[in-house]
Amino acid sequence: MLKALFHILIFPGLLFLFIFGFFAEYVDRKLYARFQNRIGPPWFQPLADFIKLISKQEIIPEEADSNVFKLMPLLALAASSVAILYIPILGERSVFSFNGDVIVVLYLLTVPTFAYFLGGWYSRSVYSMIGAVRSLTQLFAYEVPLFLCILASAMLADTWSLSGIAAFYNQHIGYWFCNIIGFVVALICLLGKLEKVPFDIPEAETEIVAGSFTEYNARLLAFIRMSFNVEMVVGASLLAAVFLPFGLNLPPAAVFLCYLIQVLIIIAAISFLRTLFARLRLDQMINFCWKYLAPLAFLQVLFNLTLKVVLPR
Amino acid sequence: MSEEKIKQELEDKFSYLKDTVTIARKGRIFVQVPLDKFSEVFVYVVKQMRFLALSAITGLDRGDGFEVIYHLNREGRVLLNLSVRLNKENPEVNSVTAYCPSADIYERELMDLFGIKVNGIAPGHRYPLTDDWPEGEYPLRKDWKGHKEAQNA
Amino acid sequence: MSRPGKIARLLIQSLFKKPATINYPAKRSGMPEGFRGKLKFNPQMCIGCKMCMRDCPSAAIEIRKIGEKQFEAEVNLAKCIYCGQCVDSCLKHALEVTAEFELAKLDPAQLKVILNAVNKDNPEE
Amino acid sequence: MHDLHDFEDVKIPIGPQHPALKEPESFLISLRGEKITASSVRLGYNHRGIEKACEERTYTQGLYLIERICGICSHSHSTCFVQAVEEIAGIEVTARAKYLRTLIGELERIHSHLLWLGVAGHEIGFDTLLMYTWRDREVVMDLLATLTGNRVNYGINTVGGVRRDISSKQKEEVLKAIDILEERTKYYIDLAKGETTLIKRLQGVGVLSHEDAEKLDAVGPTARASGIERDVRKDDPYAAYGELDFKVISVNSCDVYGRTLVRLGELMESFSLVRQIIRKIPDGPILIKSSRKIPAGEAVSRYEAPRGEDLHYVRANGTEKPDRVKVRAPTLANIQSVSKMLEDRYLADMPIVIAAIDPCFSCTDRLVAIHSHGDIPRANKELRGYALAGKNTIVWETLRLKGIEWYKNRGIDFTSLNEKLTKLL
Repeated sequence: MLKALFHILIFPGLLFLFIFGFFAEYVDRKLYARFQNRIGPPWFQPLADFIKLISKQEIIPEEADSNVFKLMPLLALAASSVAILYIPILGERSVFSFNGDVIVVLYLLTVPTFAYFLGGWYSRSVYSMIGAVRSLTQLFAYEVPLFLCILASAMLADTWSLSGIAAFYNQHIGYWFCNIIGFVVALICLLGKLEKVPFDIPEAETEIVAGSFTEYNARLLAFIRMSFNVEMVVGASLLAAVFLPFGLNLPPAAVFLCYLIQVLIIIAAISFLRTLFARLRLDQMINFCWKYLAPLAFLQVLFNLTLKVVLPR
Repeated sequence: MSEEKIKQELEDKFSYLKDTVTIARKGRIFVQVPLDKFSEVFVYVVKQMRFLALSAITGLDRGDGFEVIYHLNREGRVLLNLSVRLNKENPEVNSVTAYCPSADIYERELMDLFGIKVNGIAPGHRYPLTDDWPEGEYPLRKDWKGHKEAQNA
Repeated sequence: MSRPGKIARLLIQSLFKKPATINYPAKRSGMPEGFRGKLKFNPQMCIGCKMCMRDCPSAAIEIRKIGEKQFEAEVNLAKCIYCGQCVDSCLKHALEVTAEFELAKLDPAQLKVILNAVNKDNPEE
Repeated sequence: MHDLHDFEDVKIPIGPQHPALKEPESFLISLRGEKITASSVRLGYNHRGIEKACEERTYTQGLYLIERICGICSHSHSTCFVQAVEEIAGIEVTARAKYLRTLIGELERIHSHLLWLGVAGHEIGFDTLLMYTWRDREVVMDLLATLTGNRVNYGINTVGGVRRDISSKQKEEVLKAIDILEERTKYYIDLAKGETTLIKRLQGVGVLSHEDAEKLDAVGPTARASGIERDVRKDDPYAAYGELDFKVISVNSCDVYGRTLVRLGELMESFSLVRQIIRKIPDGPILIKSSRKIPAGEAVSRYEAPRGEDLHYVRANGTEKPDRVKVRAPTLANIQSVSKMLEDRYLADMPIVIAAIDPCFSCTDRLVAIHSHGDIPRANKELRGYALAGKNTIVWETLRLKGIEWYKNRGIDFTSLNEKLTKLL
């Protein structure tokens, strides 16, 4: 029991996610600033923002349904932190793993988006309703390609458990290259899930104030920003586990270092893409996803299927 | 179409404008128009003489009455200023939004700041004063020195 | 032909270039020397004609007589718009403009500054 | 249960306080899904009574007030006003003063267009463009600070001429700065032509056809992007524009993308204009002494501000205070065409369409409740002014104390810190 508590609270659980989440946000904001030729925030900025938000006075909108309004940020934070337990961080074995935990992790990563939708819809302000509806429509655009890419590499590894996938790719390094399309498409879809610039339509600051988070403030806003950080860490480590399975059988310290490096590479890629593009309109984003990302994902699935038949076991 | 030709054409077309057309400098013509003949002159100037662009409408409080100046220009080169005098008691002028739709916001400004009644203007937000501005107070009139209650407060 | 991400090369370059911004309170870039900042007053030259008070657009300067041929200038830094009109209107060049622009104070009373730069080097306020 | 068909349009108030609009104006947008079905504009939030105030100030004081109508195009308003006053007084400004005014006018156009380019980038979510354009804008801002003594409100104009001269060292600085800016603007031009996401967000957005622009009297880049070749510098030359040669940039793509290209083209024109001015500036005095009283008369002066044609009407009555000052800022003329541009666009396009006319509402509105003089003790006039407005406005000090007290009954006591702070300062 104690070991499980340790896993949930300390190592791959909340404490690790909080610290790594803040660090990931710092790296993201610092790189974003350096790409724009600016100095960027000091290392403790995310922590300082969190503490400032926690100490602020909390205001709940009158017409908002206060229970739903208060519950949603916590639900989002809980869902995204639980997903880390199924992702292999130290070596090939994740904390809990069973055949099929890929689906669970992907499902847990979708729960926050629904939480933001409900939070936005129930805060009854015009801006947050529009923002909430937008985050749902955007969900349908990037969800399908993301699932297809991850399931494609699962199909090649012939197992539905993340640890199994990581182990398979660790033994057959050569197969890694055939998943390169899937990796790129999944990275772009992760941008959509984390609502980063080309797809940050729900939270479009210049159109609808702050989208579904317009009415959130103080503690609740702190939890929402924390759940975004955790989602970034979880999404990045999911992609790292599925698509970048290097050095899993080295001594534990080296493995953890490899994991950190992989996640930071993915976060650097995210912040580079975030600096690169202008925000797309919702209709442009949807037909971009269905015209380019979904076909590429299907191509990846077909490629993996043919590969599975051709290659010896 | 130089200023002299414009002046000549105006004076031929409207006899009562005989001595009121003055050319201040290159590209500036000032015309005094009697109130009752105003719409006739205005339509002629906009339609026939192609002064299509209405740059602005200026309101003036001359102490003994009001004056409204319509600044019209043609392809930006020559600026024709038609000015019309209104009496002090109930200053009234017809809206020109039928010929220049952009005049709408300038006329609202006349109504708010001078209290000049513009008949024929479409209903809409008032500009530039706030909705809770006390009735009957027109800031740009010479006799307006501040809010009534400020005086006796 | 247009392609997405055309700005990529510039981003990579600026990753290795020195950032264009500085940490302001720690490092200060200062203003060019012709900058119009806080006023400087030289009581010897002033003859108390109050031309500057008349021309000041925001009634920020006040000249007071404190003795025989002795005047002091009180400038309200909050009201002053740093346009330098008083410097031009002063016939005796008693007023000058310095480049000092960081004049914020917490207590508004301290914004009313009495300038009587008795001698050039230490204008005590 | 009413079916979806007659689902009444959602009405969204945008502004007067809204992150997209740096300025206070309010649009009421009615939406069906993502499509804008109707929009109406409400202005007047930032009206500061400059026209009435000018009537109570002398010409020299009024000049500094007129200059502060707008933070970005301050030189446009002050030059326009001064030219009208000089026309009434019959003062012929020296050639060197005219060239200096044109120089500062063009430098202001450069910094205003660069600023707009950054804001446009921000409105479509392309913050990188904002950061880079505003970094390059610092070059021209520092240049203006050295030439005129202030980054924004230059105060270079006065009735009868200009207050500061330009030294030869400063001329080199200007030429060096222009070379840097030209090279940066060339980069932005081929970026605007090449970056797909930028083009996708700007093309076909906020369409204003040639006839509509003509009918609604659009001015400046908004009109020139719809194919109307109208520029006050060419049609009704003032200051030194008569002796300088430059092209009027106009495109007939009638959309926000066209306005971007027009503004970028004008940037390039301004660089060549500044070089011509530095080359051809004659020597001679820069100021003519003129009496403080301006003879009776009236004049209308026009100026090509970065946003369009700016018109000032001044009437003098022989005293040293103007009898009437009328300012029609370019944005007031362009605002009529915004609701035309917004028709059946997406909500996402709304900020960039409004930003495309580069609205400067501090120019457009110029009146607010005026403190009346008379018996109110001069000392707390500001407080009286606020009380007049009828709203019980919180004074800054009470807000601070309220904050400290709020934290105190949550167990965090700042009072000792507060004493230390006030002692310190």
